[in-house]
Amino acid sequence: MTDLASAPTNSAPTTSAPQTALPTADSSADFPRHAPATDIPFQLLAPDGNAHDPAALPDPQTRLSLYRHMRRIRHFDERGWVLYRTGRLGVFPPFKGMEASQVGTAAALTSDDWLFPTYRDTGAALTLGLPIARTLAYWRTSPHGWHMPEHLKVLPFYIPIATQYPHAVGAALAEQRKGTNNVAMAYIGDGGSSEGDFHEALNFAGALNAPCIFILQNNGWAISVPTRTQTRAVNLARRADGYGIPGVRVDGNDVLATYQVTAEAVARARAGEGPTLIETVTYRIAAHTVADDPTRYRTDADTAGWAEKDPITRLRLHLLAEGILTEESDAALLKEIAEEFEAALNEADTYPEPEPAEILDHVFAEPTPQLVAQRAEILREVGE
Amino acid sequence: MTDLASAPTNSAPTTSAPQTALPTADSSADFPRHAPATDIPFQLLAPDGNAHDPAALPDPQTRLSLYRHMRRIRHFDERGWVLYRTGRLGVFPPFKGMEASQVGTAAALTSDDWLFPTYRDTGAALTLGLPIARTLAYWRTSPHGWHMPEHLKVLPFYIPIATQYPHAVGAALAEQRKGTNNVAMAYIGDGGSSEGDFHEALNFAGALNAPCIFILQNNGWAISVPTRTQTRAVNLARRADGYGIPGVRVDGNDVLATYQVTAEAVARARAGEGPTLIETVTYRIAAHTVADDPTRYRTDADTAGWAEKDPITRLRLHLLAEGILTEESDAALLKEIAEEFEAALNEADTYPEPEPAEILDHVFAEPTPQLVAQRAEILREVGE
Amino acid sequence: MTALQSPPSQTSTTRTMVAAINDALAIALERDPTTYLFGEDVGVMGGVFRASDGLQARFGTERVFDTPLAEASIVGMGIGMGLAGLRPIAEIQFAGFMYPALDQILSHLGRYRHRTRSRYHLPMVIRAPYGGGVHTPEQHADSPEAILAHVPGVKVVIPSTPTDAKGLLLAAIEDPDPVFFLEAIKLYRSTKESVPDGHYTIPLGKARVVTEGDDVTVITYGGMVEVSVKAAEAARAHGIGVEVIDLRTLVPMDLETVLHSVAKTGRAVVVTEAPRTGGFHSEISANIAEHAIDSLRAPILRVTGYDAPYPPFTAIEDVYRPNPVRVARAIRTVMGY
Amino acid sequence: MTALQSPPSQTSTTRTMVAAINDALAIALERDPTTYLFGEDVGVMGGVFRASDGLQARFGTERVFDTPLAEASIVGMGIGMGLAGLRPIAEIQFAGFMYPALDQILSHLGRYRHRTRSRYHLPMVIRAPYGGGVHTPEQHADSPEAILAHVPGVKVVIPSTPTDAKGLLLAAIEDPDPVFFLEAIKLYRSTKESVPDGHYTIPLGKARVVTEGDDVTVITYGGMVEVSVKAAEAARAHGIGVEVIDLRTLVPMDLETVLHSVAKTGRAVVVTEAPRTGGFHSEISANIAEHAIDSLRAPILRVTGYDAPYPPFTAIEDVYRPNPVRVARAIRTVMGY
Ligand SMILES: Cc1ncc(C[n+]2csc(CCOP(=O)(O)OP(=O)(O)O)c2C)c(N)n1
Ligand SMILES: Cc1ncc(C[n+]2csc(CCOP(=O)(O)OP(=O)(O)O)c2C)c(N)n1
Ligand SMILES: [Mg+2]
Ligand SMILES: [Mg+2]
Repeated sequence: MTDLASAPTNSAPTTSAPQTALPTADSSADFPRHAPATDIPFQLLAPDGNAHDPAALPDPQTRLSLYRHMRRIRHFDERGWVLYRTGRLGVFPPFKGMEASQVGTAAALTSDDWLFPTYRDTGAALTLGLPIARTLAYWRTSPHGWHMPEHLKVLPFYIPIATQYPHAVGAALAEQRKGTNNVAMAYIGDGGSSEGDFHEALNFAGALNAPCIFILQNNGWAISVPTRTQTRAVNLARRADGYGIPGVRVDGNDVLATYQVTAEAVARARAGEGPTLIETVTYRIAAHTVADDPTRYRTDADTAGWAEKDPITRLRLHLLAEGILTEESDAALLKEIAEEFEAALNEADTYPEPEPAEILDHVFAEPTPQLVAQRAEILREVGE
Repeated sequence: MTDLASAPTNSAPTTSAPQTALPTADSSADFPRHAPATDIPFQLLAPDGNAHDPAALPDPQTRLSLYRHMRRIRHFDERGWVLYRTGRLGVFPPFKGMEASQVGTAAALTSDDWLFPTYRDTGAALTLGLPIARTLAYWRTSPHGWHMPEHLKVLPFYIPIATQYPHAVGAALAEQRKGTNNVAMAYIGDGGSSEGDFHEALNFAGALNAPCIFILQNNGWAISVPTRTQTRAVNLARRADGYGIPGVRVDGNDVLATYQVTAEAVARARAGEGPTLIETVTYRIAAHTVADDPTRYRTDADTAGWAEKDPITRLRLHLLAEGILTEESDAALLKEIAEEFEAALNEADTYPEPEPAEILDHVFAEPTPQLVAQRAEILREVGE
Repeated sequence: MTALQSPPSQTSTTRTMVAAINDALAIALERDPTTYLFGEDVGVMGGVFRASDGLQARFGTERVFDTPLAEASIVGMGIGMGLAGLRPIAEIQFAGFMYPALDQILSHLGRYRHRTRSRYHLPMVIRAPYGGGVHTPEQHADSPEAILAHVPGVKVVIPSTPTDAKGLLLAAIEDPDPVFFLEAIKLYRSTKESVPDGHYTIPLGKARVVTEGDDVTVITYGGMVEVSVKAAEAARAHGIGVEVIDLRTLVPMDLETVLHSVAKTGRAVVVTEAPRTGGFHSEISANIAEHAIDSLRAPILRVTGYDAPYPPFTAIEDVYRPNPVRVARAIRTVMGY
Repeated sequence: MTALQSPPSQTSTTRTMVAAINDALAIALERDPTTYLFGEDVGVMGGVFRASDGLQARFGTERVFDTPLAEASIVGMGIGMGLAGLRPIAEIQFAGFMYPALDQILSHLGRYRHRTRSRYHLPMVIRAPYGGGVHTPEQHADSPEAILAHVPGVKVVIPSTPTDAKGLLLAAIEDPDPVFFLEAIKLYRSTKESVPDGHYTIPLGKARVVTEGDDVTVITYGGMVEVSVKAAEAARAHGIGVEVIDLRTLVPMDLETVLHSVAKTGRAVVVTEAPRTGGFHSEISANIAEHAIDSLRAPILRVTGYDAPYPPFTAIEDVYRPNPVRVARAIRTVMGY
């Protein structure tokens, strides 16, 4: 995503330019203070595709690239359902409606940066360049899906919630100590932000000035639990203020907005200014996973308003109006995306099944005597 | 402390009167919003003992009672050092300079409320009525110090940091579900507020509207680590905002101020309005524990300014100026306090030593067969 | 088989294990107004396995409620509720997600009675699905019972049948001390049996002899009971009498029943699905080696998971989890010794 | 005794265990610029036991630093640093405060190599003081090694002498996989010995035969080694030859050395200070019962802490922790069997 990473960024008015130092009893503070996140999420494009300030938008090529990524991951999401129903995927947590939240954030990175995605963030990983075939392998629970390509620093999707947050801080700190200007980005959900690891990681990153971007995708639900049961706070970006770091609340269905605030946060991190928390306000339109039945805990009325805020429609309307996209080029794009996907699927189909004893591979660099003996047990058993 | 608990409270301007609802993307919020805590700590008395607004002070009797408590726990602190040095105490974490922080907060409770103190909060427990003899027994590591009196809901001082925070939420929630209007109060330090449990507990309390008061005593140090290394935030009360609950920053060396903001928080909790976070800005003038050598990590210059802000001197000057206290009545008070302490010390000296097999008492209501066998082992051994 | 503790009602209903658990929870909530049920997704949705299906509708949002997503505080809050005289029942969505709560468990759950010299005690139950065999994602198939069993002051119960699940869960809820109640995911719906209606308890700390036999004792619990019983059946076909003991309760362990059987058979095999090193199987084995050495005619074999994480790779996860073939081989080995 | 792995320099210095650890840390920081040291109070203050005394002054605040007070993130951040190619050495102030980090340990520390199929591995060391005997406050004397040893993918090392502490710590730091390094508080300053200067390692996974004997094998580690040796000396006075084996490394365990000794003596006693049920002693015992049953002439006895929290009551804590008298009694029991 180097094309996007270097795109010009306009300053988002809602974010974190240091204020005049607030009066403080503790004059020892070494870092600038930031204004708490506003409640109204930062937005560049209205749902109807109109720009609030056309001059503030990134260049057309960047806009088109963001659109292409959203289309591409939407296609993965749609095919994911089908593949699951036909038994060609093990499980899959869909992200439909959250494309702007995942693309706009991941697109602000380069392949030298770290990405710590949750199970929900297939779209973010694809955006940063994770090959589709390997991504499919992951959701097929094949070991091939867990070995990430050497040219990326994308970690396998994390299942235990919030636990990868401190890892991102450590990776970011390591980059800082090594003197690179690479950053680390970690995703979490509204539910995940209730875990202690979330708090600790933000505080560590602030205290150690680690170049880390924390993306909190507030999609309204943690399985069956709505955000208002999860927390009394209505503005989760405000939590940043408790750690002395900037927090930004952004319209998670506006990819130009998510991209811009993230690019700014990344630029600050690269410049040695430390971490940022970004709350993308979005919605989980689909089920929690392909195996979940959301009618057990919510009604159609809950989701209705959000369908209209579809992030792809919004940017598409804009691009068509601006002439950056035409119906024809859009159709061609979809065709190309579908072809790429089917080719990757074919590739994934060629991955061999794992051998039984692979369950004992990769425990230690050198297998212990115990593991050597246990491997022999397995080989004896499967030999029977 | 029923005398104080019913004392009139004046509204502290810095605290948490609900604002006009802020504009919010999430209109589902059921609870009022609060203004974030200001950086300047709320104060009623200046260090020279002068009241900013004499009309805002509690009645003379309350002021005198708070003074008495501070004097009483300072005496304990001073005697604690001596007893340790003469081998009559096992360990002891002094709290000198933090008397206003502990007395003003604990005095806002009644004996029907819950108190979850850390090892630093001997003063708070004494203020709520924990008998001195039993408190001494605790610091002598006698089992007598761990069995808390039935008429109080004070828990033994907690050593593993921050871990008691969720317990306070649970106790508070239980009171709410039982329909009482009792509250729970839990203490923590600046260091402790970095632990995940702190975050989780505040969020749970907010989400469940538990009547819980969180006292964060920011005394500048976590053993050798200064608060500015602990966190990039300069205003820890702001963290409340991330959970949608009121946060208050108060001068932790002004007992009238700590008492007032706590009494207000307690009143809100009793009225069903939920939790509050109170940061008392104070200082650990003495060593971390009687066994610590602070010269290894700080200089006298670090502590110098704080000696002048002594909370007892401040209130004493005020009470003398107001004629609520005289030099004579002060001397009489000190004498009475010293006598009470020596009587308690004599009582503590009468507590018998524990029996060896007591290490296996109180594991389960009914000892398991394993414990029965292990007890027999012990008795055989000590019989030898 | 241990007798049920209150006379069960005359009637009974065919139930899966998860239905029996649901029934036990409903009975507890009905009988004791101080009982509270909470956790992630337990309220509106009735739990990801539907163990609490319908209970919020029946008992209200105060008694049965969803919490924020934070396991340490689910346990920690429960501890506070227990201190204040309630009977909290917490659900942890999967045993592999109990790890964030281990600090609360190790630092507090088992210590409150001890550190307050019985001024307070914690009548709390923590339920969690555990174990493999159903192709769940990463970390959803862990078996951390050995860790819990090493915590002084807590009990650990793992049922293997619907009837046991109901009776043991009611006993756990009525116990004055903290109890972990681990439920093998594999067993939730795989078998049904006739389960007595109404209230009854099965005492904690009493093992169940599932099959009798004179030649080999197999000691196991939870999801490994059916695996061991299948192996026992296969062995019987070869004339080997296998006594399968379902421990039911790891803490306190019914050592008497184990030793009685080993005294008879002289051979012991222990079976669990947890990783080999440091699993609870070793504790069982060590007890036999300490108390029944003279009876032993063969090594004590352990059939267990391996010293690797439970594999998130569906195609090969069955290699990890002990199956009847592996148990049968161990039985043959000790017979042939 | 296992040979040291790099030829130690000719010189040596009399050191306590904590001084030997400090020396090992300094050598590691000196030799490998990717080595980082951090934790609560390790920087400015040099650690509550002074294990890192002087190291921040020598290597700077980037390499040796104080963290905020949160153990989960101390371990979790270290994991991230390890992913990014550094060699993190984290200190947890007391092993009893490792509990908040258990989620990171169980969910991640041992799984990274496995879940990334060796794309990433974690060359991380987590040091923590453990164990009792010095009248510390509540939860400062815990011995949680059994829990750590049950985590697949991590190693567990517990030294018992200054020379071992230095050589094993350097080996742990140079190991490509995560290693727990538990240091018996009781031993920090209680004994001194001549410790080689400069760099050397002692290989992980090799036990040390401390005393030789033909009658009873005592298997132990860490703070219980000196206790067992005292008991062995007492036994020798009665003509009983006791072979004390210091495991040094719990994972991987040097079973060969243990079995070799038991084959000779026919009697085994295991000694640890952790609670009885589910302690690592049971794992040692189970291995012997599985692999050396024919040699055994007596039950395998366990001398351990009890199934209660380590008592915070100074006057009686010594009842909890095994002492030479208890070990000697177990030795006599297996001899008289
Ligand atoms: C530590 C932990 N606890 C519980 C779970 C089970 N679980 C999986 S997803 C989920 C809800 C997560 O909600 P949120 O963080 O909002 O992310 P979203 O699914 O909405 O993307 C839960 C409870 C888990 N995976 N990890
Ligand atoms: C979980 C845990 N980690 C570490 C410790 C060791 N320790 C005891 S006190 C302390 C510093 C606490 O600082 P703070 O929270 O500011 O409280 P204060 O001592 O200043 O009152 C530390 C690290 C502990 N007791 N518990
Ligand atoms: Mg969500
Ligand atoms: Mg402090």
